[in-house]
Amino acid sequence: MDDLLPLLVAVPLLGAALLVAGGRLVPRPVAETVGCAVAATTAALALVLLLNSSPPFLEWAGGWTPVNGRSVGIVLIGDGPGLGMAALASLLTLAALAYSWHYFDEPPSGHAGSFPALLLLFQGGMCGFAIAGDLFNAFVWFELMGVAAYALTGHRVEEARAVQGALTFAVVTSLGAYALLMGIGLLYARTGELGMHAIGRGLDAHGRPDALVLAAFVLVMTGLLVKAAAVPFHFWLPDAHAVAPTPVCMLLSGVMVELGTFGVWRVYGTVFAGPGGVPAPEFERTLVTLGALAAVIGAVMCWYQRHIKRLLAYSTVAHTGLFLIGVGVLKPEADDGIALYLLGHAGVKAALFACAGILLDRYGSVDEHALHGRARELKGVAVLFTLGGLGLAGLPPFGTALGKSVTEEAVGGPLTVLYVAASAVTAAAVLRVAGRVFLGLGPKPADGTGSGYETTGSGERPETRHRLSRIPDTMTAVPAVLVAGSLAVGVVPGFAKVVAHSVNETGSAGVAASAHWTPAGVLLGLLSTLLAGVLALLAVTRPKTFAAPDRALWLRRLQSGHVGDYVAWVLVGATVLGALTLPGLLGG
Amino acid sequence: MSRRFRLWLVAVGGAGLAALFTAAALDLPAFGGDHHPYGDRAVHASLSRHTANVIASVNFDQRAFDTLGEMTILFAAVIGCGALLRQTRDEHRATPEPQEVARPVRRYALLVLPVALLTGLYVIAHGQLSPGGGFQGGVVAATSLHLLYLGADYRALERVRPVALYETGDAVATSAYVVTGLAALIGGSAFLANTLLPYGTFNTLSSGGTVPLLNAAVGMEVACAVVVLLARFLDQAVEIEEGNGT
Amino acid sequence: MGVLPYLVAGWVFLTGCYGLATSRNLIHAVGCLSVCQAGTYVLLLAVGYRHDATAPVFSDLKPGSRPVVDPLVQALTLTDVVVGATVTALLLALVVQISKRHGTVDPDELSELRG
Amino acid sequence: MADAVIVVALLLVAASATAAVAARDPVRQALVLSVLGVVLAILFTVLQAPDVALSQLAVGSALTPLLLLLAVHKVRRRGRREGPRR
Repeated sequence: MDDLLPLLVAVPLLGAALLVAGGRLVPRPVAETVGCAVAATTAALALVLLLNSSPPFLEWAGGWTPVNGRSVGIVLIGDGPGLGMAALASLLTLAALAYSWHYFDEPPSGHAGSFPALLLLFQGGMCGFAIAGDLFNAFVWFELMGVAAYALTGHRVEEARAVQGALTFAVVTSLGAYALLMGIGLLYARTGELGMHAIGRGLDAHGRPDALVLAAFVLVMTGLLVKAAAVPFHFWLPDAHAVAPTPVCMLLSGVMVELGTFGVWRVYGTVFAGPGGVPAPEFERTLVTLGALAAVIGAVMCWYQRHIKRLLAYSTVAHTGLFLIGVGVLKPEADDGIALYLLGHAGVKAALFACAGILLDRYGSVDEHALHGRARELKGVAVLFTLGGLGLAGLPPFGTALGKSVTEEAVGGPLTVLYVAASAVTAAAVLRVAGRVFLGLGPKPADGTGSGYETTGSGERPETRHRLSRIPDTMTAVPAVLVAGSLAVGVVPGFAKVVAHSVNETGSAGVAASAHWTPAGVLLGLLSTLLAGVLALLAVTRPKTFAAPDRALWLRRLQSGHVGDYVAWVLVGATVLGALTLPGLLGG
Repeated sequence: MSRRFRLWLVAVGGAGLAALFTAAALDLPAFGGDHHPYGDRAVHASLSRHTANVIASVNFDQRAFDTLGEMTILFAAVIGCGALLRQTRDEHRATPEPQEVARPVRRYALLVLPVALLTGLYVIAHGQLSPGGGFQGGVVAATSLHLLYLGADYRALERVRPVALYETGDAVATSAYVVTGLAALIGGSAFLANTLLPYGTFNTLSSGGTVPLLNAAVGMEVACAVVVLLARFLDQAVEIEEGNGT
Repeated sequence: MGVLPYLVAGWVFLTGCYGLATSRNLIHAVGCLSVCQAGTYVLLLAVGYRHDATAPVFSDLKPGSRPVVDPLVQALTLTDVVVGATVTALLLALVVQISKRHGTVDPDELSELRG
Repeated sequence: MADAVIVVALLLVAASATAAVAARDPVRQALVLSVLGVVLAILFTVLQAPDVALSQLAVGSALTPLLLLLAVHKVRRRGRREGPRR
């Protein structure tokens, strides 16, 4: 069974190569069917492996099993979290392929296979990153994920915004990747190893952490946190997620950003958690600080958006902030909670993007103000969008609610307030959009730009060749299934227990915690939903008081769309990481 | 954000990172040190599998899984550039006017072309023995083909370079790499394990088991990929024009 | 000598970052990114160097007769070089499209995505 | 002796990298980058990494500058022809 682990990467890559080789010979439906079949096969494989992953697999690529505890090969880790992420990535790829079925704009002539092939390569990269147990191998898949994602983001080359967002994304993420590689170089210099566990052992053998460990930690984390879009590394995310084709947005927000968080968890747990690494209090301080900043800034910026996809992108920033806090506190219960939260969030967020895509293709706009009351006819989509908003708020029994309540209980104290507030504000923004666009509630907002410093959602072109007069069934079925999946995470009995078991088996030193609904958690979930509803209602009825865009102008000005600014922020972020982690290392 | 503010950010961030990195450099083992456990194991493993060039052994045997990722990145970039630099609906193709090239340049280019091409192929073939291999040789071979642009003209280049064929070649080479890996898995060993073929006599062309096979696949992939990448950019630079007035 | 190679690697990396942040031309910015990457090559190879050792190629060297430098970092750098070239190509493709759709390659003049 | 060569090569790398960033005109930068590629190849050779030196020579001093020049050519050509189009 272990031997099948590399197939998670090999199958999508082979599928992509076949699609490109045969893409010009076959008609488009065949190419898309092949794409779906390959993605589905990989997803099935990931699920089968996941179900058998207790105890976790360790596979040595190329059959280089260790001799005397040391190997020259690459190790792959097939544990619950890794395979879970691979399965999630594969399922979402399948959803994205199904969503883009037939509908997506005419592919370049003779390149029927190029869009599905890029999606499959993206999937291969994500799966490879999820199961990587070797730091350099993780870097390679990180880059593949990046390269495929840049090309997919800029795929609509006729859109001025799309190519700009893709370039920003590509430059910032590549810089992060090179920082990661510098960190790998430092770790290799110290330990002479590349396997994550081997590096961890090497650091511990060297004794107390010093400046080298700190620098390596900062550089590696910079790379991963750029992917995870922690503040102040997050600027690329709204620019890229707002402009990417909808199926790609589903993947970017649903799983790629979360893989950055997963990478932080994996690398800290295997490399830096020992006595020779970064002490737990320092890690906790660093991650909780950056995560809290991301949650606050993401939520505030989300509230002030009128471009619907951009709004959803900021809510992703806020939620990854919450995930980072959960990972940062280093408690087994929090890990379980985050795993569930992440699964629930992926379904809800991908569904919301899918609904936004329907609006774009039907009305040629994703602007909340311009669309006021125009989508009354789309009853089904309205229901899905509202359900998505409620799921984002954490309404029981959504998976998000279960994950959030478990995490809240683990982090405790003022951080609980942050969880409730951030999820309530982002959900309120989504519900506000739902109320205005689908129900036509409240006065029609003025169409002009408020401060002039904002990105409106008008002037976008539909992704389909023509504006849709009728929504294809696949485009509504996909978000419906995704919302149902998010519900299932919270409802299916025993699911939470299985997730908790497989997360705790590898992380948190085998301490098993349980994850289940508690009265307090349900109440907090209801509370944040109520808050979200009230906020949304107030915003719709009193737009002047509650949605004046000039309130947070200084914050909005930071999001300048200028790639040089974002690079400068990456440098500052790395310094901040270092400053936050430094105190504990000085003490010893 | 003003330029001045950005410069301040760069100064603060850069200074912090520089200080951190300098402190780390002082803690690094001194340059030229003797502690390379993984490297020593890799040398040993390479010799045990009769591969003379240890780097080829690391790339195509011990860490062949990394190379799979690397060649896929190149492959993804080729598809990505194809999609990004496609001819859009508002653009048309203009036939480039033939350009005058000085006779000595032309003669030089046509003379060097076969030499460079052969050098590339030689470098690919000897990957497991001497410095070089699929990557280096592939790039050299592909770039040398473009001397034809200098030596003759763009049309001549287009004739020997049907992009579609090279793109297919790229995909086939990538699949060949994956299939070689799968063959080992089906043969009862692990994915990409070098157990299918005999390791051969040390320091000969056929030594190293599957190393020469994977090396050749990478060579073909890189050569095709570079040809296609350059073709996309040449296309944009020379042929594709935006339709004005349409 | 002991730390000079590492410091040069850091210098090259940060210089590239500076150029990237202050660039007035996106093509120039892409060039600066490849300078950043050159820093990673220097660091990796410097880490793997060993005094008085030779290249890890045994075609005309008797195994065991001389110490060899670390082959691992060389393989990593090789991968890195190829990755760098592909990323450069992709970025340039995006820059070409930006110049078409925005009519400029000066990042200061791109004002589509704000707030 | 070998150390002296390495130091010289390192300093050359640092200098040409700085020059590549300081060259604000993309065409000049492409040329400086190809010089940087050659200098890096020399450094890699003295660091006993002929494999990497070869690929750096092929990629860093030929392919990357070539791509940069082609991109500059395209951008300038369309700049001459017309203004922005959307």
